[in-house]
Amino acid sequence: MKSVFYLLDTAPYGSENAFGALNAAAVSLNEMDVTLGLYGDGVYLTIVGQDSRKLGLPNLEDILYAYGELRVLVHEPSLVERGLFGQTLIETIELADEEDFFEAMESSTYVIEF
Amino acid sequence: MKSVFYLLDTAPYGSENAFGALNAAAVSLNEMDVTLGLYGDGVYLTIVGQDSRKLGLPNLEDILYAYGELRVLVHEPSLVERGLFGQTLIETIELADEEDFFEAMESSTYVIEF
Amino acid sequence: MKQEQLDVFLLTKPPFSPRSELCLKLAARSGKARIYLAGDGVYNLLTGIEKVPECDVYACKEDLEARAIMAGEKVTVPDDFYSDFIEDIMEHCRHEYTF
Amino acid sequence: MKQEQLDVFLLTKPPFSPRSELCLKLAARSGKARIYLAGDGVYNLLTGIEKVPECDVYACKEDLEARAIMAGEKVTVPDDFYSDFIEDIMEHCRHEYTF
Amino acid sequence: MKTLTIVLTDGPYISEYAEIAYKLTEAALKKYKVNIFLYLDAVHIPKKDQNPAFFINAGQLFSELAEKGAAVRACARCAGARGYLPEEEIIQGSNCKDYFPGIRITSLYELSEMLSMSDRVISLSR
Amino acid sequence: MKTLTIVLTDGPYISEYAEIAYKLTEAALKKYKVNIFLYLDAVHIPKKDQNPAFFINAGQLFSELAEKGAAVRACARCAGARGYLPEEEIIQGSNCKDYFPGIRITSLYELSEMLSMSDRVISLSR
Repeated sequence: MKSVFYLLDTAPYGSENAFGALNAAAVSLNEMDVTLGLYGDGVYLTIVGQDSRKLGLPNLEDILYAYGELRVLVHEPSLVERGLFGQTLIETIELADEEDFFEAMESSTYVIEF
Repeated sequence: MKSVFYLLDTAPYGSENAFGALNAAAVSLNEMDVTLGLYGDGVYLTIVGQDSRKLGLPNLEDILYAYGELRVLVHEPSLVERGLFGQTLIETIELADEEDFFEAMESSTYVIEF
Repeated sequence: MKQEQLDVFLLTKPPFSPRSELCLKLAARSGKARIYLAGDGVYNLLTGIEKVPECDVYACKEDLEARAIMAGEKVTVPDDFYSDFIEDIMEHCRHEYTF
Repeated sequence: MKQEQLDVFLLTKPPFSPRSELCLKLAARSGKARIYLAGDGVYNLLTGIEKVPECDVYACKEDLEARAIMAGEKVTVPDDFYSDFIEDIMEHCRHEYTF
Repeated sequence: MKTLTIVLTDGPYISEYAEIAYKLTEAALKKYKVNIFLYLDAVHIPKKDQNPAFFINAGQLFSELAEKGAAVRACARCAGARGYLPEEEIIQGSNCKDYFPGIRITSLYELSEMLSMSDRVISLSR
Repeated sequence: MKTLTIVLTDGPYISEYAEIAYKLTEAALKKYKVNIFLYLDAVHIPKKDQNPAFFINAGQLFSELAEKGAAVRACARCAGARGYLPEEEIIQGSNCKDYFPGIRITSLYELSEMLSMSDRVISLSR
């Protein structure tokens, strides 16, 4: 089976990229091995308790839960650098050190960036 | 007289920002004191010998020459960091250390970013 | 009179972006800065922006909620973030910057 | 057979952008990388990208000319940059990345 | 009355700036005159027919601001490049048939004009 | 025949990616099948009436690619939000009256389809 690695390195809500990456990842779940790789500012997506109703934007945390079968791989150094280690993070994510994160990219058929 | 400081921190040609900043700066030359501040990736605009004909894009170096009365202030640390110190730079630019660059921003009525 | 010396910053970029770093440098130089965090700017609370000396930090409630970011004690979360910001830049400040 | 082990990178971002840094890290891990520089990617020649070990660097002529960047001796400037790149990614590489 | 000018360079949805500009303008209009200059990709904001299933219609928001008194203008060079062409006739406050009411395409010199008449300027760009 | 898919997320002019994608596709079409998926702001690329005074008409370039055999598709969600609405009728290869010929609005599932039929994928985004 082909595998696709969506690399998201922009913060959620400030741009449409995170929503776009989630939707793109979701439509391939039945046909391919899909990984959403959170890198750089993309790691902000992992914080628990997002409530975007007052912004009139879709709740990206809810979307993550809705696609429970989506593998979400988080680049741990990005997370640490951004001060997220003390935060409660979404449980279904998978933390990866740089080596493992890069290996997941290298072993995917395609890497697509947002 | 009011003064406006256009801060350009993106590289020329890869995005429309540099062209946009130059045009915006140009139209105010008669009414205000205008400074184009090149910071970060914006400093690439200063390299001599640009020839964008084959890309089908306007030559930004020519536009800089055409608006000779535009003050172009270049953040020297950005330039050094990007390896531009050995390059031949456009003569009409003004190099500024960080202190002078920030002072120029602080003494302007408006700062507009591209 | 002292009020007039205020510098106001609207920061909408996350930490480490070149614009955020520039904002922090200018705020540190100001002597009396007020930083308004909106959009992705609220992520700067995770990296301690409220500890910049001589600098008051305000954060937008809706943006905090969307991003699940807590504002610490030193951070003001106004009822009407945008009205307060507008009032500050139109009436009470020496210089205004947006990053 | 060895040909098949090639990793090909298309880099269109200037130095220090998070994407460029990621590209360089992956290229350094590759063991046999070919980096194609297009658009603002050619600015990486100013910061010595051609010195990455076990890595061949190609640059797009039109993009070099527009930006007034010289390609050093170690850099290949193909007559038909995009055809060469396409041939490489479609026929000769293990993995392809775009940054 | 003091005047605030907002300069935008991003299109709708891709970034949050159209919405932030809306909130800033709404707050400012209570006491001040507001100009909005749509530059580069921001000329997409007033496009008609937007039908976002998950976001708030940005064109409608800006049309509402124009109705409340904000002067919303789009750069002619940027608009023309992107397929928004000005016409001679002004219908419902707009000179572009692809735009929401109240929003006009003007020369870039209008930006300079706005700046020289302003007390404060805010620019929002990625 | 091998297949290349290109995913774009930026609109025309603001970035160079539409033009780079054009050059990649032109080169690839000589030997391969090419799919282009227009996502997020890239759905602005095929808009009719573009009249750039200083750049090359991006809509025309992509229409040309479609004519040469590339499958150029725009995401329905992104297009709808931005005011490009699909119609039932397909005229000159397009189901959107605001789009250049040969370019169609489709569901995002088409991206997944393209990926599963491809040998290589290139994504260009800011």
